[in-house]
Amino acid sequence: MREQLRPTIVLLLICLAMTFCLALVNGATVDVIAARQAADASAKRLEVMPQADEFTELESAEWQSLVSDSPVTAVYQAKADGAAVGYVYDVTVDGYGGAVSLIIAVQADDLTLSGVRVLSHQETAGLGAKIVEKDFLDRFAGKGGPTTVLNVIRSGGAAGPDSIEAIASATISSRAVVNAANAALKLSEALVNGGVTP
Amino acid sequence: MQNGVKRIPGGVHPDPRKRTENLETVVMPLPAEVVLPMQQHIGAPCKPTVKKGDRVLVGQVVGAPTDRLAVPIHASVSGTVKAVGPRLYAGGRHITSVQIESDGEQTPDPAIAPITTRDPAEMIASVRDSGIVGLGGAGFPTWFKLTPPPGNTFDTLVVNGAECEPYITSDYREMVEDPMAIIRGIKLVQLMTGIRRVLIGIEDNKARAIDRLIKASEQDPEIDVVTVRTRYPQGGERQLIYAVSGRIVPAGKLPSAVGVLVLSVNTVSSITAWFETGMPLTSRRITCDGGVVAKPQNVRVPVGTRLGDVFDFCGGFTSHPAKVIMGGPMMGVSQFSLDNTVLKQTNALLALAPSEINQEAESVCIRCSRCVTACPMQLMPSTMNRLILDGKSEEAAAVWHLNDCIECGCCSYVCPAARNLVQSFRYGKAEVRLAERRAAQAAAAAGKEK
Amino acid sequence: MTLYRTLRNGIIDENPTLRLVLGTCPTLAVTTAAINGVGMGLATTFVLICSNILISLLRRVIPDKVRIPAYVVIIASFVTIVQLLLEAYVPVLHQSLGLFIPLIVVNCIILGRAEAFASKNTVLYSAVDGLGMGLGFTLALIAMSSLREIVGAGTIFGVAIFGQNWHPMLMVALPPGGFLTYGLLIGLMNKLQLVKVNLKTHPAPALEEGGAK
Amino acid sequence: MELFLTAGSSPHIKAPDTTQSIMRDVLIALLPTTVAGIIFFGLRALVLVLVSVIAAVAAEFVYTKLMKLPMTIMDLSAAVTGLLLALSLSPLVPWWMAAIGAIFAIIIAKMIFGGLGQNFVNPALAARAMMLASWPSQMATFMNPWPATDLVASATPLPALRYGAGQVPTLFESLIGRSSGSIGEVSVIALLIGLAWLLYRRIITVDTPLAYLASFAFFAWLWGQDGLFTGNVLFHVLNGGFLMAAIFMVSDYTTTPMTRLGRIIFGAGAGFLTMAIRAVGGYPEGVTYAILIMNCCVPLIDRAIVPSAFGGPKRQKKEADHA
Repeated sequence: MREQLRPTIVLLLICLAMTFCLALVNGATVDVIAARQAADASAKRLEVMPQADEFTELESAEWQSLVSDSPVTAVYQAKADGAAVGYVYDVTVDGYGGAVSLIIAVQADDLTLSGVRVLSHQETAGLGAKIVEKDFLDRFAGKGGPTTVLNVIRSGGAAGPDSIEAIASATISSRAVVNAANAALKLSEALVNGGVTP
Repeated sequence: MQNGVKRIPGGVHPDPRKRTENLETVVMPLPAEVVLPMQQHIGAPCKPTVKKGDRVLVGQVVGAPTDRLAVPIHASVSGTVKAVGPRLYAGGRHITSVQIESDGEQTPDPAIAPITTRDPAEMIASVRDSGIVGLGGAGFPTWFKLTPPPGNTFDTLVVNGAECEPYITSDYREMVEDPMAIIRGIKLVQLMTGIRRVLIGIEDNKARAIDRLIKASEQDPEIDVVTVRTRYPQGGERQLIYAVSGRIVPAGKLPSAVGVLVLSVNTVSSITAWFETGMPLTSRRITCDGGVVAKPQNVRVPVGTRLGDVFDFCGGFTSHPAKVIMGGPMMGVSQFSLDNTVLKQTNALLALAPSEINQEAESVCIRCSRCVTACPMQLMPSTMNRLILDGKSEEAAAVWHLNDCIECGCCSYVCPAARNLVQSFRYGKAEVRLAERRAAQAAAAAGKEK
Repeated sequence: MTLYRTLRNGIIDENPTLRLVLGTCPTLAVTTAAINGVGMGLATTFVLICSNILISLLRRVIPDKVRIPAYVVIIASFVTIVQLLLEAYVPVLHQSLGLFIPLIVVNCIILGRAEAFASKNTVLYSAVDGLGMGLGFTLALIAMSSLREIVGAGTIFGVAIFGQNWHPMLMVALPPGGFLTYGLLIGLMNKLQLVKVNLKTHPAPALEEGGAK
Repeated sequence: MELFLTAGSSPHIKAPDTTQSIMRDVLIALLPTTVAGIIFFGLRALVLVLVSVIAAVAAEFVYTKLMKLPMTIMDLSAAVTGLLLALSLSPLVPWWMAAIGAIFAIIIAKMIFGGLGQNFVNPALAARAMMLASWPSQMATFMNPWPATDLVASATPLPALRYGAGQVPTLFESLIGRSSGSIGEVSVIALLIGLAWLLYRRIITVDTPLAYLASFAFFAWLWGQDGLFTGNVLFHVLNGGFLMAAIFMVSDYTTTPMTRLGRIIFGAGAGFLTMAIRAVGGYPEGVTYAILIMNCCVPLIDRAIVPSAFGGPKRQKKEADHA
């Protein structure tokens, strides 16, 4: 009996001691982490919509009925000095190597794209991974407008007003970003028309 | 005449270089002395029956067989025994030899008389006394071959006239010069063994020999001349049997397993000579050729003649030979000294120029698989070579059939990397034999302990 | 064994990555950029030292029967601590190492050293062993990740070092390149070690009696 | 007594072919294709060929010197690897990429495994795969052959067929080499001249290429653009790297099985994989990966197939069935 008991008790004590240590560390870091995460998120939203100073998240019930099958996962209203200036969306689409998460901002007045940022992706290094580069993302700024659907053209192809030139040899990854932008544009139009005034 | 029924697998086609094929056989003048090693056959060595100073006559027995298989050795010249003692031969073995100084008379043994018996058993026994062995190469005693092993019967005699090795034409000259002797010999063999059907296999590049033998066998419906493709090793027993009859000798078995007896043309005509004259095998035809031989030709020489004497008779060397070979260039044994002597089974003596022999250094295997294609036994030479060099000879034998290798040399011949393939197989086989012997000894020892 | 030998053992002679071929999963996965190599290496070193010390301290207390669960609990706790600290104070590294930090728990180097060394040696030696093994791991990761970053991305610690006309060999940054680089490094290490062994343990053989000269 | 101490084990003679002469014949067989490539793509093709061959030979030279191994560059196998690599590249690939590729082929794919005869994958194809993974856009940009006016081609025939972008060449254009592609794969006629030379000189046997062709043609027909059994077999055979691979890659000695049956299995497998990648894989061209995958299977194939000796048990049974 004692032979069974001793190992059990020792293991239990070790577990308790380690749990106590973990609780201490967690207590010391939990606020820091939360604050940092919040700051990170708003910093990213600020990046795509620099003129805003306040972001409020919309209840999902407010927008989910407007569009079906949207890759949008969250919608934020952007305000500057209390006046609404646009929407910022969290979007997740399928890329070449898996899910691509983006933040996309749309201006409320003319429904054009204000900015696109990639949060996370698993695209091929050196090819699809180039979707995070400024050079590519800057191609989206100012595009869009009511009822516009952006299309993808091959690298080096002739560009129209509503077309985004793909990254060389990474058409699928490029198309993923464009799909995300189109989803954001479509939802913005629905939000404006649906009376959810920014 | 008919064409061969099957194409043998594998094989190679070396340059035939048969420069002596149209030259009449020349009888060489008597050498001053001959040396007769007591082992010129498969089986135990003979025991000398003469001592120094004895006078011997042509055809007299000088070596008596000591086991069931062996055949006697006869004096090939008349004269005086100069010495009896061990001599070093190619292969590194010392063999007791009888050295006879010729008196130039060539007096035959008075006991010699034609063999008159026609009783099969007595005939076969007399073939043993003739000292005849397979004259193609290995020297298997002929009388032993004539009796099928228990459980087997012969139904076909295959006469081997393929002679597929380069240079050699001694069988060819036999067929061209005295085809009737071969036919008469075949009939003697038929008498001894009761075989009816006879197939004479000849390669298709020997048109004259084919022609002569067809004419000679016109009266005998049981004898067929079969033309086979010119390809080395067409003259190998298994290969020839397959080519002329379509029968496959099972791996590890003798031709008798499929009812076939194989004799070379020279062996058959020696049987004729024995029965018609009673003179044992004391001389034979050999092809003396090679790039540095001044006068290549076929010569009839007494068994036991020094190699140097044969070469001298053929005009000597025009330059230093790179290799002296007894037998053909594919399977012959290279000789270290011209003092070695012509044996019963010697069919050729070659003195080759450097340009004629392989002098390339071994390089790495490039897995071209030419050896696999060339192997007439359908083995995997490169795989076995790798295993043997890795010390895994037993795996090579157990999985890759190393022991079925007939050592024809086709793999080494075609290898672009000049790898010593067949050479390694000889080594590997020896290793396997050694391992088996050790295992048997260990088993025996273990048995004793119990 | 001196303290110096213990330290050197981890870094060179029994380098966990290049000689013992342990911890290959993080080695292959995180070495796409030099900074990841440094981060992963140091995080592992921290866990290794802490767990070695604690296990060495408790080596007479922990019963043999439950030693593996006890080690795992200790290691897992330290890993979680590292993860929380990184997330709070070095979020950049936390993001890039992300998934691989929890995997330190099952990194066989740590459990291996706990079992093979810390459970049998004093606290000081265990700490030094942890430091040596950790540094060995870190150095190997730095070597490999620098190589892969320079060749595969044309940068080192994110700084471009080649001109505009250079197109880096992407493959080296991709998984197959990871295996290839790892193999080459192990091969190189073996080659160097082999030379050393030959000189040290096999001096010119003395001639046996009657041997040919 | 005069002694001949160069005595040795039989056989004493050897066929004239050597490793070097075989490699020389392969180089000769590649000559028409190389010349055609240089005519169609001009000086840049010549530069790539020279750089690749020189880099391959130099890499082997330096490696053997450094590792103190016997010098092997004279067996010409490094030159063959360098040339094969150059011929499998787009003429627009920068010269230094070809050089790195050739060095990779020799050092990583060949010498590290022990050199000629020991490498388990085809060095030229391994290098090509490495380059495809490293520089995908450069490796996938092709040019139109002389005398076309626009230099950079929009697409090679295979993507043209698969994605419907660009011009699909006519059969005649494929035959003489008027479509875009790698230096060595555009002229079918030049490749066939090379094949004829290899067969005439008995450097290769026809079994592997035929097995590859048969299996590839079947699956090309099976996996058609418009459903099963609608494929354009001739188009798939004549375009892309198939023919070059069928002649020069699947017949590579070192990386293909030793037995005829093994080689047929190898060819059939490679044919299936090539078409599988072309039809449903991530790339328009499947030759490189298909052959590399089959290369890896060669040790297994060679181990699995133990031919029965002449007169061995299996063989006897077979003959009995015939009779």
